[in-house]
Order: sequence, then C-alpha cells, then structure tokens
Amino acid sequence: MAVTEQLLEALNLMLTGMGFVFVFLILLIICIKALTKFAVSIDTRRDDPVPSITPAPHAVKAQQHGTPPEVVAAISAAIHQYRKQHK
Amino acid sequence: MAVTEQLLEALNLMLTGMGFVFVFLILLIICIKALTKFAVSIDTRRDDPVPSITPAPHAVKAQQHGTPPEVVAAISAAIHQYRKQHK
Amino acid sequence: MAVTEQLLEALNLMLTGMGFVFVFLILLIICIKALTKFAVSIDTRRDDPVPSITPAPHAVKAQQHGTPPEVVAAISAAIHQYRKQHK
Amino acid sequence: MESLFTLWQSTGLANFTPGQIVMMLVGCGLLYLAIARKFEPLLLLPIGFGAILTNIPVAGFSEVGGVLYYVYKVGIDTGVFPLLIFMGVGALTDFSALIANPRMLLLGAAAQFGIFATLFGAILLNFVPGFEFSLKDASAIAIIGGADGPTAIFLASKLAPDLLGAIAVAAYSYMALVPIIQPPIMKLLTTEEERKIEMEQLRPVSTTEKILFPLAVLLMTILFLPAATPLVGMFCLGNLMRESGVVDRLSKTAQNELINIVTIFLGLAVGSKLSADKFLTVETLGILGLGAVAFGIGTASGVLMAKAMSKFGSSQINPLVGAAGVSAVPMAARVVNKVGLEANPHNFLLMHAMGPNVAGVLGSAVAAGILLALTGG
Amino acid sequence: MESLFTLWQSTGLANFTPGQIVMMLVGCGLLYLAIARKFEPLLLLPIGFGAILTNIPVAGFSEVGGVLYYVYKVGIDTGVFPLLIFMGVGALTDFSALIANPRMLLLGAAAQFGIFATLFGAILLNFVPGFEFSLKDASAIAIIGGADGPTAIFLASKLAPDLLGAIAVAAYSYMALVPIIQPPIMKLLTTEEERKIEMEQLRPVSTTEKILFPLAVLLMTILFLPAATPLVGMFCLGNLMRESGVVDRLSKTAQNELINIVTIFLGLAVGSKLSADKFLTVETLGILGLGAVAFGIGTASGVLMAKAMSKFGSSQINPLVGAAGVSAVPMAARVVNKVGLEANPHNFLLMHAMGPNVAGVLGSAVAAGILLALTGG
Amino acid sequence: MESLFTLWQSTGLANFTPGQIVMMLVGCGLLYLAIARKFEPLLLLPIGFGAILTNIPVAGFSEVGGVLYYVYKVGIDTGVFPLLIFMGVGALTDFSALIANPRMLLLGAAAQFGIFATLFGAILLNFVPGFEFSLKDASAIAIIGGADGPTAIFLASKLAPDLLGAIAVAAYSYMALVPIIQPPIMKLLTTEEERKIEMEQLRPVSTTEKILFPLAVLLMTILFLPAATPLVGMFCLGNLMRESGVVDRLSKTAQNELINIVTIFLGLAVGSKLSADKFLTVETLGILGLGAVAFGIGTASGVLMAKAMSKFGSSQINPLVGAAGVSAVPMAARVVNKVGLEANPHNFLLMHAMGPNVAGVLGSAVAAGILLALTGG
Ligand code: NA
Ligand code: NA
Ligand code: NA
Repeated sequence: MAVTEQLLEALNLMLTGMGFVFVFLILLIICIKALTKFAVSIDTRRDDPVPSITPAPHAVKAQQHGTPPEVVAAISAAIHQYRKQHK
Repeated sequence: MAVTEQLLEALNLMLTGMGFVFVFLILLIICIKALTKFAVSIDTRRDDPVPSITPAPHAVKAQQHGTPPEVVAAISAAIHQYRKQHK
Repeated sequence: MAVTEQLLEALNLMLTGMGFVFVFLILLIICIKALTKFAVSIDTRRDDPVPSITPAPHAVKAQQHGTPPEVVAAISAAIHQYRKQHK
Repeated sequence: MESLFTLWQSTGLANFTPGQIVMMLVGCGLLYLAIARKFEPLLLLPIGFGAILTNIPVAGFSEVGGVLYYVYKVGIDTGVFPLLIFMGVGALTDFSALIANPRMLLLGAAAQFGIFATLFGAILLNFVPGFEFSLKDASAIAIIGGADGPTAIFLASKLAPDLLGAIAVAAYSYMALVPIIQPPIMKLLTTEEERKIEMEQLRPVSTTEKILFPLAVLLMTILFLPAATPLVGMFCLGNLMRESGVVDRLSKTAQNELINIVTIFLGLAVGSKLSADKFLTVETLGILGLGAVAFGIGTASGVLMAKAMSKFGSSQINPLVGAAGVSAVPMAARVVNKVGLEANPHNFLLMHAMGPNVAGVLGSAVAAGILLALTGG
Repeated sequence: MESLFTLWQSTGLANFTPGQIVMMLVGCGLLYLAIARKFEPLLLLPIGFGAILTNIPVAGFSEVGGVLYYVYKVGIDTGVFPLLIFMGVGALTDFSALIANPRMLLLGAAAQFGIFATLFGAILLNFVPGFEFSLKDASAIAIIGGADGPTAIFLASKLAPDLLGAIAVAAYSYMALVPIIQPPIMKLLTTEEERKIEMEQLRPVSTTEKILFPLAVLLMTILFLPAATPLVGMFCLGNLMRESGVVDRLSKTAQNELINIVTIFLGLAVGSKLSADKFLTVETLGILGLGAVAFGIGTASGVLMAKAMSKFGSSQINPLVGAAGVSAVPMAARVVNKVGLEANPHNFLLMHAMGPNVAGVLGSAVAAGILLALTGG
Repeated sequence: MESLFTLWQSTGLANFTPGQIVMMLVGCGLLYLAIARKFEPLLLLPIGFGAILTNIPVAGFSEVGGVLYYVYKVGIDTGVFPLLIFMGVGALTDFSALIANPRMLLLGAAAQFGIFATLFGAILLNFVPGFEFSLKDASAIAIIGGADGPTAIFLASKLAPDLLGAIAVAAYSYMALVPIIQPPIMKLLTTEEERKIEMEQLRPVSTTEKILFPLAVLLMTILFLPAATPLVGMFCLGNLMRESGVVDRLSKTAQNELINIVTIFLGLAVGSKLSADKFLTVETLGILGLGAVAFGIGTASGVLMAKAMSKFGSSQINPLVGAAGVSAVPMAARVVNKVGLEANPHNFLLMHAMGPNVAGVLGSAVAAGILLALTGG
C-alpha cells in the first residue's frame, strides 16, 4: 500500500475514531444524568432519602466517628485490663 | 434406552446410593468415637490432660482474656507515650 | 560408561565445581567491598551521610519508638472518645 | 463512510440475538439478587456479571482467545477451581460440634435423600416430551439437592458440562433461598412441643481430636469411596492446615486470598456457561423445578430422621436441627436457630445445628463420589 | 581442563552480544528511574528487571522452557494480565467526581485526540526512510497517548506484539514524566486569570448512583462498541465489586493481592519483550518520539476543550482540569492541583480533576476498542 | 446387585497395592513430623498430604486430568514454583550481616563441599550392585547438601525428575534435622576455647548498599555463571523489591500471599512424586544416606574453613559460625547461636551466623548453576 493511501486511511481513522469517542461519551453523559434521576427515584421510594444522597455509609462512618466502635470497645477493655494489672 | 429401563436404573441408583451414604456415615460415626478415645489416650500420655480436653488453645486465649497480652503491652506503651506527650 | 570413568568425571566435577564456587564467591567479596565504597561515595554526595550509614529508616522507627505515631494518634483519639462515653 | 459502516457493523446493536438479550437480563437478575437482596453475593455477583459478558455479541469472551474461555478451561474443565474452594472451605470449617456429637452425621446422611429422590425425579421427567436426561445428566442435576456449590460445580463439570450453568445457578439460588424454602417444611413436620426441645450442651473437643478428624474422614473415603477423594481430600487438607496449628500462614491464605481469587474466577467461569443456546431450554426449567424439589425433600428427610433419632435414641434431639443436614453452610444452621427461637426464646440451636450442617457437606461430597463411581466419571 | 573450557563457554563473558549489553543498560536505566527517581516504580522496577533477565546470554529466560516465556504466554499472549489489572484498577477507582459532574467526560473525550493525531503522525513517519509502520502498528503506538498502561499493553498485544516492549516502556515512562511534560503546555495555553478560576463544590453522590454507574458504562459499551468490552467490562466488574458493598472480601483481594501478583508478572513479561533485536531499532526511536507528541497533544486538546466548555457552558471551568483528561491516574490530577495552587493558593482542584482523570481512562479504553474494531483485532 | 458390585470394585479396599499402602504410611510419617514434631511443617505437611493423595487407588490424582497432575505440570515441570519461592525468600532475606562482613561468603563457599563430595559419593555407590546413578542423578542428589529446598527441587526437576520426590523429602527432612545433625560435628571439630570466641559487633549497613547488593550479585552471576541466573535472578528480584523501598506492596505480596499459595501447591506437587514405583526403590535408601553424609560434610567443611580464617585472618572468628554456611536458613544460624551460648552464656552469635547462612543460599544456588552447566541442563 502506498504511503499516501495509508495516510488517507489514517486520516479517515482519526476523524471516525475521534468522532466516535465524542459521540460515545456524550451518550454516556446523557446516560449518567438519567441514571442519577433513576437513583433518586429508587432511593426516595425506599423512604430513606436523606442518608442515601450522601457518600457510601462505610465511608461516612470512617470519616465522622474517626474510630469504629469495635476498636473503641477493644481498647476500652484493654485499658481496663491494663489498669487492673498495674494497680 | 427405554425410559422404563432408565427408571429401574435410577431406582437402583437411589437405593444403592442412599444405602451407601448411610453405611459410610455410620462407619464414620464409629470411627470418630474410636478417634475420640484414641485422642484421650494420647493426651493423657502427654501428661497434660486438662488443657487438651478443651477447645484449641488459641481459641481459649481469645475467648477468655478478651485481649491478647501483646496488644495490651502495645497499648500500655502507647498510653504511656500519650500521657508524656500531653502533659 | 564404566564406573571408573564416571568416577574420574565426578572427581573432575568436584574439583572444578568447588574451585569455581570459591572463585565466584571471592570475586563477590571484592565486588561487595567495591560496592560499599561506591555506596558511601553516593551517600556523601547526597550530603546526608549520617542517616544513610544506619539501618533502613523504617526498621529504626519500629525499633526506637516502639509504637508508630499513627497508632498513638489513633489510640489517643480512642481514649478521648472512650472517656467521653464513660463520663 | 466505509469505516462508519464497519463501525456500525461492529456495534452490539447490529449483532444482538434475542437469546443474548434474555440471558443478559438473567445476568442482571442475578446481580439484583446479589446486590439488592444480598443472596449469596460472593458467587451470584460474579456469575451474573459473567453471564452478561459471555452474551455480548462480537466480543467473544467465551470463544477461543477470550478471557472467560481461558478461565473456564483452566479452572473448571480441569476441576481445579471447585477443589480449591473446597480446600478453603475446609480451612474455614470448625468440626467441633460434629466431633462432640458424631450421631449428627445421620442427619447429614438422611438429608442426602433429596439428591437421590431428585435423581429418580429427573428420569421420571423424561416421560414429559422435550426432556431427555441421561443418567449422567440426572445425577448432575440431583446434586443440587446437596446444597453445596463447589460439589455441584465439580460433579456437573465431570458428568454434564452442558448443564453446568443452569445447575450452578440453581444450586446457589436455592442456597440463598433457604430461609424461604425451609421454614414452612420444618414447621409442617414438627409440633410446637418438638420445636421447643432444648438440647444438652456440647462437650469441649480437644485439639488432638480436631487434628485426627480430617485424617479419619480421609481414611474412610480412601477405603470405601476413592471417587470422592478429590473433593473430600482437598477439604480435609484445608481442615488439617487449619487445625494442625503449624502452618497458620498457609491456612490463612487458603481461607482468604486464595479462596477469594478463585471465587472471582469460578463465578465468572460459571457465568460464561450461561449462554442463550445452553440456558434457554426447557431443560433449564426442569432443572430449576427439580432443584426446588430436591431442597424440599432433603429438608423433610433431615427433619424426619431427627424425629426418629429423638424417639429411639438415648438423648433428646430437637427435630429442627435435621433441616441443617442439607448443608448450605451456615445459612441452614441459622434458619434452624431462628425457627427454634420462635418456638422457645431461650433455645439457641445454632451450635447444635452446626453438626448436621457440616455433616451435610461431607454427606453430599460422599453422594457426589457415589454418583461419579456409578454413572461413570 | 575440558570441564574448565565447558565452564568458560557457559559464562556470560564468552557469550555476550553488544545488543544484549545495551539492553541490560536500558534495564538498569529503568531500575534507576523506578528506584532513585520513584517514576512509576510498581511497573518500571519489574519491567527493568525483566529486561535484564531476558538479555542474559545462555540463560534462556524468554526461550521455550524459560520462566519469562511461560509468564508471557500465559499472561500477555492471552490478554489476561492487563484485564486483571483493569479489574483491580476498577476496584480502586471512585467515580463520585465524574457522576457528580458528568460533563467532565467531554474533557476525557477531547484528550483522546492525542491518540488519533499520533496515529496519523505514525503513518506520516513512513515518509522517513527506515519506518514502515502498518496501520496496526500505528494504532498500537498511538495508544501511548491514552496514558494508560494496561490499555496500551492489551492493545499492543493484539495489534503489534513485536512493538509491545517499546510501547509499554514509552507509556509508563511518559506517565511518570507527566509532572514534567504537562505544566509548560498547561501554562502556555491558559492565562493567569483562567488558572485562578475556582470551581463550585461537587454534590455528594449516592450509593445507588455509584452501583448503577459501572452497569451503565457497560451497557453503553455493549450497545455501541463491543470490541471495548474486555477492557471496559473487567473495569466495570472491579468497580461494581467495590461499590456494591456485598462482596468486600473479593473487592479487597482484587485491589491488593491479585493486582500485586499480576503486576509483578506483567512487569516481568513486558520486560521480557525488551530484547535487543526487537528494541534496538529505529522504530523504537519513532515510538518514543511519537509517544511524547501524543502526550503533548492530549494535554493541549484537553485544556482547549475545557476553555471552550467554560466559555460556552453554564458554569465556569478552570481550564487546567482539562489536562487531567489524558488519564495517567492519579498523577495528572495531582499535577493539575499543583499548577492550580501556584496561581491561586486557595484553589484546590484535585477533586475536580479526578472527574476528567477517570473519564480519560474510559475514553482511552473506548479509543482502544475503536482501533481494535477498525484495524482488525 | 450389579451396582453393589460396581461400587465394591470402585472402593479403595478392592484396589490397594502394597506399595501404595507403604507410601501412604510414609505420607503419614511426614505429617507426623510436620505436626507433632514441627519439622519444617510449611512444606512437610503439604508434601505428606500429597503423598497420601497420589497413592489413593482409582482416584487418579496424578494421572492426566487429576488435580496433582495439573499442579505438577504447571508448577514443577516448568520450574516456575521453586523460582517463585526463591523470589519470596529473596524478599524475606536481610543481607545486612553479609554486606557488613563479606568475608563470610568464604564460609558459604566452603560448606558447598558437602555437595561436591556427595556427588563423588553417589558415583562411588555405583560399585554397590543395584545402584546405577548417572552423573545427572548424582548431581541432583548431591544438591541435598545445599540444604536449600527450592534449589534442590529446581535442580532435580531439570536433571532427574524421577528422583525428585526422594530428593525433596530428603532435603526438607534433613533441614528439619539440622539441630540434631550439626551440634555433634560442631563440637567434635572445635575446642571449648574456640566456641567461646566473641566476635566484634557488625557495622550498620546503609540502604544504598542494600539496594546495590542484589544487583551486584546478579551482575556477577550474569558474567560468570548464567546457568544460575534463574535461581539467583528471581532471588535478587525479591531482594531488590524488598530493599528498594518503592514497591512495598509488591514486596509484601511476594513475602506473604504469593509464597504461601505457591508453597501449598509446591508441597502437593512434590508429594505427588512420592508414588510407590518411584520411591520404594533401593535408590531412595541411597539418596537418604547420601543426604545425611552431604549435610555432615558441609557442616564440617564450614567449621574447618572458619577455623582456618580465624587463624590466618586479621580478626577472630568463632568457628561455630562456619556451620551456618550450609544454609538451612534460619535454622542453622539458630543452632550456631545455641551451641555458642552453651560454651559462653554471653556470646550471641545469631547475627554473625546470618552472614554465612545467607551466603550458603547463594553458594548452593551457584553450585546448582555449575552442575546444570557441566552435566547439561
Ligand atoms: Na449437603
Ligand atoms: Na486516557
Ligand atoms: Na546452601
């Protein structure tokens, strides 16, 4: 294949490809917007709209409370034992 | 193979199979009982019969003491350091 | 192959092999000594000769301070929370 | 223009077959069960996802060169994945309750009647036009009654690879549905008084017993049913690693990373068998129906056996624990505990149900060995 | 004596070719970048080490029977390793920023112009004597502009296995060099005022949205570009495992042990392609040059797109975030943040840059699918 | 009736051969050593279990289609498993003691005389009727004296696959028996005074040295003995990942999950070679005897070398540390420490013994390379 012919093909590929990428990602934008509406409708139907429009629950737990309750419990017990041992 | 013939075979398989499962598991019951006696005789020969007729040692440790001593030690050190830092 | 011939070959293998092992590891000794000098010259050029002629930093941290600062911080927070909860 | 046409021809839209769309919806359904309903998510999520991937037109996930093709070849065709899962499950299982009360094995035996009755039922279905199950097919389908995923996949991969997808999906789905399927049967076959029976506390079990147990099980299997040793052997290896206490790092890896990695790939590979031509058949309907029957019969025969043992045996047995004999660890034991608590709020049957529960795993592995030995592995 | 001679003949000294020595130095160079400069060490360290091993005379690491031969056959030839990395990356990726502001996908699209322009450039290079890139070669080279390692390796293994080593090395090297390549281009194309623009805070995103997102992406890919589903599908599987919250143990394993194991082997296998005869060619120089151009054009088109969107759109966009559209997660987003802070010390763009950053991953996977579909996978 | 007969014919009882029973007892013996005596349990437990599984009649674990067959083919036949273990061991090894005192390499060299003397001894055994070891066989047997499991398995898989089972079992058993084999020899060859010698404290070693060390070792191996680069190369890769500090997640995985997974399978695969026809031969007796001799000679030559170095060298060396030169990391170093403490309760030799100990690993890998190069790999 002559280089010029290849160049034409490459140009064609560039235009088609770049166009397709844009079309695809624009469709995805639309899709995500629809998805968001759908998610809100699901979450409100479940009657607990407030917590669901926040980050994932486990993330919240870690950020807000800092230390998970099990760890606090374990450490409390450890401190208790430590005090008994060091009286 | 005619379905009736297959049915006979399936019936045969059902009876043999179910019978075998029972025979096998009954033999296993006997085997476990023998094993228990054997285990007791091994453990008494080792002269420490009391702890061995209890759940696995690591399980005991976790259940009885709640917090393993290394953790207590680590936390004690941490508390010590914490107090020094916050004086 | 006659066993005697094999024996000669084995003897040959023994001498060549053992000799090679020694030569190789002696060369490696020289190589390590060169490497040490090279490492010192690199480290001094980096202008922080003192910390680099000590064991790896993370090892030091674990040995000297006992408890890493993040753990201390986490436990401090936990103790704080624990006290609040048990007032 | 030409490349636009090539591009169009390579879209999914231009290549879909109706069957593929239906199977993708099946995959979505499995994802829904896994995520929204939390039904056996560890397997139904990868299976559902695998079902979607395998039915994508053009992509060729399950054709030579596709990733699911390789995963299936390496893991299921060889039988290696279910065996590794079994090793991990062995490393996760505590047999104390069974060693303390070995008679519970009888419940694990009785519940396997679900398997053998279903085998008979599958052949009976051949009278219905459209069904033509061979004895191998019937055996592979019947193992759904064993309520044990890896056993079902292992046996199906040996006896009826074409039905593997439907069998695995049925097995895991019904295992997830245990809390719905079992309680009515349990209540139907027991009186309020029986359900209130409290059982005596189990004796503690020594480490030595726990170490010898997997070896004893393996010995019996070697002597009487070598065909079951792949399953039982790997299970016992896992359990021995756990109980011996000398290879904790291997045991931990078998219980965690290794079983997790294999679970992802096993799920995807099973899902890859959910292609339209294999799944959308009248046989699948039969398999789903037979699976439900198998679970029901297994539960019933476990409960009835427990009643019989309680009547004729030395110590009283709450017949509910018989239901745990189908395996479906630990779901079935939890269901027993829950139904027991409804009748008697002070009656905690969980530990007592663990015995028949793990006995059921052994029972169905033995049943699988018998089916392999008799219908030709 | 004879055995001494045999021994001498089996030393490296007696068998070195100049090319092997040069390639070992290249491997050492990669190790230097990885260890002393901390440039993408997770991949450049194993790649560099693999390059050294594969060029050892006599040892035959990459010949039939050698360990790197097997690793390459099993992991790269089949395409399995890059797909598993993609699954792990999916499990590691948080799409919140993109779901909150989906228009950022346009930046991820624009930055892919780096890929397609480079494809054209590679063919242009054929005018220079010594270069004879086919369209497949050109496509595989162009994907370097996608700034995504596993995508580049996957596509190169399908379209131009001979160039795989050079392409992977170029891709990872330039990804490591993002903090050097991007800032001058970003500053050239934006005014001080534009760089100071603060963006409004992103809304929180619900768990439901996060669960539906990977399924939506997969659906779109199935409908319009099935050729991209291996990459996109495994990525979405990882992300679904992460967000569904019901298979945490699988998600953790995919994010850690599994991706680590695969990374070691992927690196070694890529390194095994850095043999003298494949790497020490004029084509490699071309690939390195084209890769730099691709990164530059990708960055520029992302920034220009962001400027256009800011001008014609409803809300203001800091054009710097466009540069993150090339992917190179999370390095490119950090660079954006850093350049933004230089202009306005109160302007934290990191979260805003994460949207185009992960959009760039999807964009280049889509671009890879198109190249596979059009130049024949 | 017929199916009862089929069932009987498929029991183990009806199919056992005496050899299989003996080999299962051997397997049980290995399990006993591993569990009750804690002798190298990480390998002897899976090897013992594999020995039991492979000798189960009918089950066909090691025949085409059996799980052990696949594991062996994939992991041992290719040489991949021992190499991965070596990578993990490299990631677990700290070379500080050796870098601080590189002369200790001489002890690691001297102890390899155990290997080469045994090679000669194995050929000598051919004078005894019933023994017909080829030079390859003799080399594979001799490597037991290297006291390093993966090296022995790697070399045996290349030179004498039929003897692999016996060689691996001998290697690991004697490594476990180091605390019994070594002390009498150490005491015989040293005076009380010599055992009391205290050695000067080792200097600290910089990170830069630790990073350069694996590269230097690899360089020397490439130059002078490429045949050893599979073993040494993977070892150095692991060590470089450890010391470079930039790929901690890969290093952790190589040290833990990856090495654990491979250890399970390696053990099973080695055990699968313990079939009656390969193991129950007079050659096995010869191998066991030669292995013991190899360990003894290795220990002795290490100690004697240390004495010579102490006499002619600049600084005093406690001759006990020479015994650690056989490798058997870290058992041999611990034995040195213990015997040293008996003579002088204030003399902690552990750190000093680590130098020759890891030198022994390199030494036996080098010896394996020589044997491969000279007897034709
Ligand atoms: Na069962
Ligand atoms: Na990209
Ligand atoms: Na050694």
